[in-house]
Amino acid sequence: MTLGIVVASHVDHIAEGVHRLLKESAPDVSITYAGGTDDGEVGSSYALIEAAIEQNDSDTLYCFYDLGSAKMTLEMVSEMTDKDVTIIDAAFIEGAYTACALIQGGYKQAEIDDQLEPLKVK
Amino acid sequence: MTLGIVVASHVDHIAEGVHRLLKESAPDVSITYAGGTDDGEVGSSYALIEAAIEQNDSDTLYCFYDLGSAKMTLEMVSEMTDKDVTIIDAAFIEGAYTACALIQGGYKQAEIDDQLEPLKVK
Amino acid sequence: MELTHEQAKRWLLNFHQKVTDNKAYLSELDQAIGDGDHGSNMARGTEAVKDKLGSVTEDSLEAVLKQAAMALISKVGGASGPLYGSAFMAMAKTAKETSELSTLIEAGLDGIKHRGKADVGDKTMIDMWQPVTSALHEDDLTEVTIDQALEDVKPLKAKKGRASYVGERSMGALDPGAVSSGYLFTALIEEVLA
Amino acid sequence: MELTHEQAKRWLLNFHQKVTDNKAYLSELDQAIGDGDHGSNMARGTEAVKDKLGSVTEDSLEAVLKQAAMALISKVGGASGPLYGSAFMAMAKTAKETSELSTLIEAGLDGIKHRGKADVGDKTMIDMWQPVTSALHEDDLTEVTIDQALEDVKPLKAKKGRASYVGERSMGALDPGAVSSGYLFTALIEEVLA
Ligand SMILES: Nc1ncnc2c1ncn2[C@@H]1O[C@H](COP(=O)(O)OP(=O)(O)O)[C@@H](O)[C@H]1O
Ligand SMILES: Nc1ncnc2c1ncn2[C@@H]1O[C@H](COP(=O)(O)OP(=O)(O)O)[C@@H](O)[C@H]1O
Ligand SMILES: [Mg+2]
Ligand SMILES: [Mg+2]
Ligand SMILES: [Mg+2]
Ligand SMILES: [Mg+2]
Repeated sequence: MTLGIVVASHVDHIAEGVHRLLKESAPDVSITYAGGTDDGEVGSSYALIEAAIEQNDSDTLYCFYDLGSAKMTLEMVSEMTDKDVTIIDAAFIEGAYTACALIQGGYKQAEIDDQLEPLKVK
Repeated sequence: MTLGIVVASHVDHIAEGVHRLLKESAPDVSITYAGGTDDGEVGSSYALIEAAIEQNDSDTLYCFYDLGSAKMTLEMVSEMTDKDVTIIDAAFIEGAYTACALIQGGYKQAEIDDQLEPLKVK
Repeated sequence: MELTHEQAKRWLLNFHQKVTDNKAYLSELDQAIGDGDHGSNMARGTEAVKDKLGSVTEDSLEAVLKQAAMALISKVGGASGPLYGSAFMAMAKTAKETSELSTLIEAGLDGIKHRGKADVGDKTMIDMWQPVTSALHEDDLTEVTIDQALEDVKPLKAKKGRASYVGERSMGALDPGAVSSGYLFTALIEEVLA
Repeated sequence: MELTHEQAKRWLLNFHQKVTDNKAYLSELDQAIGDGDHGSNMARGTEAVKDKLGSVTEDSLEAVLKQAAMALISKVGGASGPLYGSAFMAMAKTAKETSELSTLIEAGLDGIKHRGKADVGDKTMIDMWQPVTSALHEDDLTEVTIDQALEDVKPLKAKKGRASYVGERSMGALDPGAVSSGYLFTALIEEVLA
């Protein structure tokens, strides 16, 4: 099955805006997102990240996050879900954009991994 | 004079959300932002980026961008303005967050440059 | 010593009270080296713990700890959410086997380390949990342990979480998560050990 | 051959017309290897050029080219905005010294290279501007030059801009910026060289 992308940010508008940016270059990729806390504050929400993971059309997911604490929440959800979740420690927007463009272009997972490697900054 | 930060994104909501994220850790840093085109489409706007640069309280600016074409617009504006503008080729959100936290913490420009170095991905 | 489910409830309610009373102070500490939300994060989280405890009808330590974990994971919103949440989740799992207090707290500490990949000396809540765990193993947890841990955390340089961005500038400051964890253990002393 | 300010105006209006007529096609080309907006970007940009030209009252080639540059820089919104904008800005500057057509277009090409740090063979609009510049230097710009450039751009692998993300998958596709630049030079042939 082709890869899906999950975007997890500390801010609702960032997550939503990144989704908008990615969709332009990757209209056929399943991209779901979670941003901020349940109340729209800056932070991360287990429930919203869980929903982004479950609602993605794909069962194999690459997840991108902005700051470390969103990563911890992603990890908690990934330990609970049945989906195959990989958290990518790449530059958030640049990494997600690269992955989406490559998935849209029909590249295989190994090739995508190679392209993401130089973007790892955390 | 202390450094100011300019955030230039292809999407209005990303720019605004990044500003919100940065301000939490750097309330005393002058952070201005520009996102999207004049009509709120995905893209970059000379006028909005120019305004973000001119309206920043600081005359020495570090500018962060998400994708390459925002960089080109930043460059055009930087060739026209009297301010001392440096465009940073670092991971967008991670780099801007690092710079803001360090400016808020009172670090000097050379120390900030050192911290940004490993975040350069473009 | 054994922890009962009633004690655990009183402990958590007392923790909620302390966090709520010191909400502004915790956020102030976080403003200095982080993003200024640790007080509101923990107040929101422990408020949710309090709500959840009302609905625990089973007489079970595991259930109490698990509900607390779920509330913290769901509602804190900051890094401290998955961290405290993982601590209480690990304690809940351990409570299936034993209710021995020092064993439970040690499980919590391990949960935090697993989640955050930090260790002693990184200037995080671990620098409170670790000395408290040691003291419990020696049956010697008092306010002195907590005060000493806070003294010891101050000079450290932050290596994890948001405070790590300012590195050296964090030296001399208290770590907000260590302080809120101090409240957790003061509450433990008051409700369980006193 | 010399470019007059009236010719330049007609050239730009013709370019606007061609871009507008082919808006959907340009965006479709961009969808395949980019983000699908090159048609709407260029239509918006050349529409603004048309508006600006109405307000150029001076009989000056420099003024016409500069207004076009400003309009493109302000309104395109995509990478092609600063790129076409830099081309026309460079042409406007050169027009202070000379109105010789091949010199002007070469200045435009240099403006694009300076702005985008790309070169021949990177599968960008440069792969249209470069052969056109060469042909103009030999007084031999025709539709054949443009058709050949489009043939030549197809097999290239994109190394700059959004299409560079899909690298090899861009091979075989037309570059949208090369196509829109082709319209620019067909318009030049029709209005100036014919
Ligand atoms: N990786 C980590 N391991 C252990 N504790 C951590 C880690 N990262 C952060 N912390 C703790 O979390 C506290 C900050 O929590 P909080 O302010 O609620 O979250 P955030 O930093 O996301 O705003 C810190 O003071 C520190 O004690
Ligand atoms: N660095 C560059 N140098 C020259 N031309 C470029 C460069 N980057 C992109 N282009 C041109 O711009 C075109 C894309 O323009 P457009 O779709 O309007 O912008 P965007 O890619 O920002 O959406 C490409 O087809 C290519 O010809
Ligand atoms: Mg905080
Ligand atoms: Mg926070
Ligand atoms: Mg485009
Ligand atoms: Mg675009």
